[in-house]
Amino acid sequence: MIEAIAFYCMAAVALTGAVMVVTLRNTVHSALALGLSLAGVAGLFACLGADFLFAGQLLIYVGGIAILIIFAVMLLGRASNLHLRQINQQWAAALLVCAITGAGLWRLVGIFRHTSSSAPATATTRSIGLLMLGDYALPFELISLVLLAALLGAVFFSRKDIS
Amino acid sequence: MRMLEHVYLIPLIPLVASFIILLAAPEDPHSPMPLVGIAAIGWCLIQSVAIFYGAVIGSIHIPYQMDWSWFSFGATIGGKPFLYDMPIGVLIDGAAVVMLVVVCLVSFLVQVYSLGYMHGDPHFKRYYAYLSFFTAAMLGLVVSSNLLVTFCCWELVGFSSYILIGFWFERAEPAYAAKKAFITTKLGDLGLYVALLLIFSLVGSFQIPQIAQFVAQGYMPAGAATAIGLGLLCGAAGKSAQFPLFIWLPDAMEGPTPVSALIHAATMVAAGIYLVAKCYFIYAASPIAMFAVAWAGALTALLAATMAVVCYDIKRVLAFSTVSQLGFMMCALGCWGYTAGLFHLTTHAAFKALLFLCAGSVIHAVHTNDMRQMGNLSKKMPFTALATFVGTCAITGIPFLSGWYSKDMILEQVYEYDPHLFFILALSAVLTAFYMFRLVFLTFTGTERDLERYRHAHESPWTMTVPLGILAALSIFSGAYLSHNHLFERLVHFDPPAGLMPRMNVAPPGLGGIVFAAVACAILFSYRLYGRHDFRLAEDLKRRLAPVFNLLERRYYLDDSFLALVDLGDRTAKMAFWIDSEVIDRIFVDGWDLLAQLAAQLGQLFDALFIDRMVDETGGLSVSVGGALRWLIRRGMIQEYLLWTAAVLSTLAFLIAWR
Amino acid sequence: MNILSIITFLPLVGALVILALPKEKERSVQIVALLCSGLSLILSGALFFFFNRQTADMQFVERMPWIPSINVQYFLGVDGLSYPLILLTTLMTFVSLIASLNIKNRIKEYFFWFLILEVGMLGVFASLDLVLFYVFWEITLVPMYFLIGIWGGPKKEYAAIKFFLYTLTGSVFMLLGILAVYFKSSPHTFDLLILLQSHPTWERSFQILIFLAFYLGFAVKVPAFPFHTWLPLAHVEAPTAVSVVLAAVLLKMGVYGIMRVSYGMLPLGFQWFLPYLVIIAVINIIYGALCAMAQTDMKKMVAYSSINHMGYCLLGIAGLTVTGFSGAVLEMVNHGLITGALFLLVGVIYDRTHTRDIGAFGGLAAKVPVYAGLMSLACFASLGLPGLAGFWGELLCFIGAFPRWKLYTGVSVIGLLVTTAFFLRMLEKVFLGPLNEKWKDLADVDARELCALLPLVALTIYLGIYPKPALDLINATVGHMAGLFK
Amino acid sequence: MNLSLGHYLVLGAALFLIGLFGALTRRNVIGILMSIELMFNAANINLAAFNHYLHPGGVTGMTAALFVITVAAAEVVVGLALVLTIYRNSATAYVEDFHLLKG
Repeated sequence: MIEAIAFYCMAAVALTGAVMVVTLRNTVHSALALGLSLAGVAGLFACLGADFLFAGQLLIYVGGIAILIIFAVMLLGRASNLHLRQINQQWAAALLVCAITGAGLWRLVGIFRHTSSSAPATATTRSIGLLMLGDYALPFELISLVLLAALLGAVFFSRKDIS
Repeated sequence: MRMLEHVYLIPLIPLVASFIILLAAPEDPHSPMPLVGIAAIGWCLIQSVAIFYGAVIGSIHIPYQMDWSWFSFGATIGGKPFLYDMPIGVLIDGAAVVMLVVVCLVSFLVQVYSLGYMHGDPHFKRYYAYLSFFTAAMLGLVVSSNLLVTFCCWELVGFSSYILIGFWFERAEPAYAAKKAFITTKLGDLGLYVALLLIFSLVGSFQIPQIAQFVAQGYMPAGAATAIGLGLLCGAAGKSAQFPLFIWLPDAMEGPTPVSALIHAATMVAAGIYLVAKCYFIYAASPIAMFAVAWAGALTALLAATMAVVCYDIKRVLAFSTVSQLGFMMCALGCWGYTAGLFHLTTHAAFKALLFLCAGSVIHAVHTNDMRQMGNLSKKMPFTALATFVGTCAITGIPFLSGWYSKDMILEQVYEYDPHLFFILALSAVLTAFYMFRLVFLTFTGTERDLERYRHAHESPWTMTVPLGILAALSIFSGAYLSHNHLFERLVHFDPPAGLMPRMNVAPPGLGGIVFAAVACAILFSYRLYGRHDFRLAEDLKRRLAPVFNLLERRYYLDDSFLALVDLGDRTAKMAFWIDSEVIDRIFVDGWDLLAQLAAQLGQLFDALFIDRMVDETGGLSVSVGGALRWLIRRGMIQEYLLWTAAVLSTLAFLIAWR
Repeated sequence: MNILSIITFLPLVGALVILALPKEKERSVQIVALLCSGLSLILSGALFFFFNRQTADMQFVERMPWIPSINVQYFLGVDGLSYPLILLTTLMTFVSLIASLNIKNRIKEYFFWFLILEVGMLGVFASLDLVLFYVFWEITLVPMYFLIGIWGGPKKEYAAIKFFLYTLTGSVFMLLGILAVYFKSSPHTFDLLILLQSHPTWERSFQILIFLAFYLGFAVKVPAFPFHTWLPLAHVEAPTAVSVVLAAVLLKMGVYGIMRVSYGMLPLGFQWFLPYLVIIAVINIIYGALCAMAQTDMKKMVAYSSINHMGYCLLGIAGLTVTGFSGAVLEMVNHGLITGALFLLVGVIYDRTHTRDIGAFGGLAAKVPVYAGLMSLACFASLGLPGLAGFWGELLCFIGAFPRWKLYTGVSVIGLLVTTAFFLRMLEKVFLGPLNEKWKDLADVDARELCALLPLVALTIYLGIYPKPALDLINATVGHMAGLFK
Repeated sequence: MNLSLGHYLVLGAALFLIGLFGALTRRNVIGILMSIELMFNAANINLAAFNHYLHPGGVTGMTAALFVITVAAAEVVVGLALVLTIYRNSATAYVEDFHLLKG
């Protein structure tokens, strides 16, 4: 029972945040709402018993990415002018596309409607660590390379003297 | 008999000579190469005369046939497939024997004559190559036993005619005339082509004896025989310049005059007559085709004769006269006068070649074709004048000259078959006398009308006058020789199948006398109009009959009709191309565009309806529609691409999920 | 390694060698290209002496599994239908390569693509497995696209993309057809020889449907009305040698496909389509000739005359007789030679004057007699003068079509007249009449051009006088093909 | 009331759709980036949920989610750097004003 309440709360947080992200005019508010939504997702991870993921989500997403975005928005300054429309003119078509996708997904989700689990949640950190340094060692190394490349790229792009 | 075993060499040797002349030596106005051509045709002439002589004395048995395998292709006749072995071979019958002599003789004389006439022409050598090539093709046409090979040679003589008419291609008129001649004859050849297809689809062979046998055994349906006969007539009308396809022949006079003598008077234009004669068994099986031949010939004879009356160009008068005489021959063939037609062909070859070569001699002397600038030339060139006079008498039918024998034969035959045709031909004969003597009077008698030209006029060199002399002798004596003891008739005759003889009237005695009297009147009338120094009467007559003269000078508007036809063809072509580039191409190229636009319109409509439901107060329909329009036509927008991608993917996902 | 494989893939070897050569060694590139295609020509010519003329079976067969899981084979072989075309392909490619020696820019790529194109064309004619056939068919597309798109005239991009889209659209339908017959046959197979035997079990409606799919693919290539509008543009924009190959070989792929695949594999569908095919043929003949008559651009005129000549082929096929089939094959070969020569000749004058406008010339015969002679010969051959090759193909097509389609054949004979008219008009305007002073320094054909032209001209004359060598190759096969409807 | 896998999946789908809508409609580039982050998160929820329900005791799905988070971080870093650069050059952050892809 308590799990259900937690789930619904977290879900509400995540969805509300998400809706705010795409609808709010002010980009700063949007970015803040993103942080909220990401935190909600983190809560959902916790509900699923993914402790390491929960921590990672909070640290990287809420603590890192969301903040980074807020910084960026503030750096842009004037770009977030509020008098402009923030939604473009193809919203109707986009809505249609979303509806179609939703219909498709609905059907797929229906397959798992009654799949439930009775297994208790266990600590996962150790297993993840073993996996990453064991079977997934190569992807692990590669993703670190990707991160390095992204870092270098970001530094390169944001240099002042680039024209 | 041995002679005939190598008769296939007769067309081949001039062919080889032609290529030797063309390729073996550089272009040179004084090249000795023409002698090769003359030697080749001389050899052919000796052979042909020997064959003719052998056939006359009976030491050579005709018809003689010899075939070689050429190539084979699969064919199906009446549902039965077989491998048709196309033969190439020779078939020497009486007509072919005579034609061989005619072609070789005229060709030989013309080549000798050209030594003088074309002397110093920059393309002297090439001229001889072309002449030899023409002779080869023409001889091939004569001796071939295979109708398809005949057709091939038929086209090749047309091709030689094209290159020879256009020999002086630096001027625009010969180039145009060459093209016109080829296309007009090609128009007739279409009929011939279809006739050949029809023959093969029925008989399964192109061999003339086999086709004849097929007809003789009565397998040939009457309708098919008529169709084939008419098709052949089309081809013959093109080549032999019959109504209404004779328009090319007067223009063909742009070529060198010896060429006109050889190709457009004596030999090639007779090919049509020869073809009809060669396929006479088909006409024998179809009265309708026969009737068409007769009337085409008669009409041509009359129309051409009337046009010659008003013409002042010496070569064109002769051209019209040729057309008219060919009409005589055609008409004779159409009246069961097989022998008469070919007899006239033979005699005509001699005197018409003579007349053309005389005209060439005159043109060589005064450098103009216009008879109004000549006059009194008999003083300057007596030999030419005499030869012309002989030729004129022959063509007019003065008794005991060659033309008299053949023309008399035709008129009698035609009267027996159909008196209406006889009157038309008789009228043409009278007109012939009139315009031929008009030519003689205008050119050689009266006063010199262009002193400058008159002063420069001179008699031609011996290379030109000797052929004239030989031809003049032939024009005088050949008729008598050939009709002596029915020599020609024994050699060249057609035996109609039993029970197919047509109705016959009996020609009244003295028919020839009446015609001759009329001819004599015409000559006197011609003398009255043109024989003396003043032409006031002629001018007066011309003024009174202005509309008629106009009609004749415009050649019955047939040339204009031809031009209109060409114009029509051009317009059709332009229209076809317009359709091609503006309609068909558009349908396929712009079709996709159109489809895309249509889809866009539909999408817009859908959007309008969709948005109509969904739009909030502030948005407003117009803004949304405008927006929809804008996103339909904008380009380069990332989100638009994204949207399309998403749309496709989501649709796919939807389809997969709900399958 | 079978002889056919060697012939087909020799140019590929050449292409790879060229790829390995450095860009600057232009002379070596040209030599390698000529060597490989020349060798291919010699080998295919040598087959002429080993070719069995008595049998309709496939000869020089090579067969091995390629993708066994779906029963695709590497299966090559020739008979009297494909062998003349292979010979034509190797000859025309070699001639075109000689004619391309004056290409100045991006030589390495040019010859590379040209050799790849030859591989594709040879493969189409030699392959007896539908997948292999399709692969080679598509292979020809890419080099052609680049050859037109890079070395072409002012509107080359448009022409190239149009060519590409048209043929691609057509071949997509063909692919559908191939898949359909694969799944229809049991056991599933792409083997053309087996498929040719299995049609009696297929119902008529299926055959009609599949016939249409194949026909779309082939008709674009032929090109049959109304899918022909890519052709004039592609020809006008393509460089000379590419035009030569395009007209001489690529168009033949369409007719070959119709004869080999559509007719042999789907006789009921073919029979159903026959009345339409003959109408299309007549339209091709007359309409193509009329469009050619309206042209002022020499190359475009020749291009439209190709449409006209392909109409004769279609007419011959529609006659459904052995004569018509012989005529169609013979016409393909002859048209290849003659139109190849015509395009080369147009290229010669374009190289010198940079114009192809018929009205821009006049009286050239006095200035360039050899060129004028060759051009006249090619034109007269094309308009069907007896004694030159073009006549026999046309005649056999007409003879073959006449028993079944008397009226249509009679009407299409008009095409001969129109063809005569426009060729003679072109000759008159370009070569006859007074010399246009602008071209008084025009040079006659040089040695390279003569080298390219002489084989074609010689063959045109030889086959015109003596068509037996060509017909002997064809007879047995077409006799067998025509027996299908007995 | 027991929670089933379906609940999580519906949530993930909803989050994904919201993100998709945003990515298609936001005019601001940063808005688009944020929407994409939302979609990543939706995917992560799914991964974690599948792992929990279909493979209890295992951690493969979570590991995958971790990788996704890392990639997302990298993406957002590079994306923001690009936005800043473009903004410095053209003083706009609106997608319509980016015509670099226009032919």
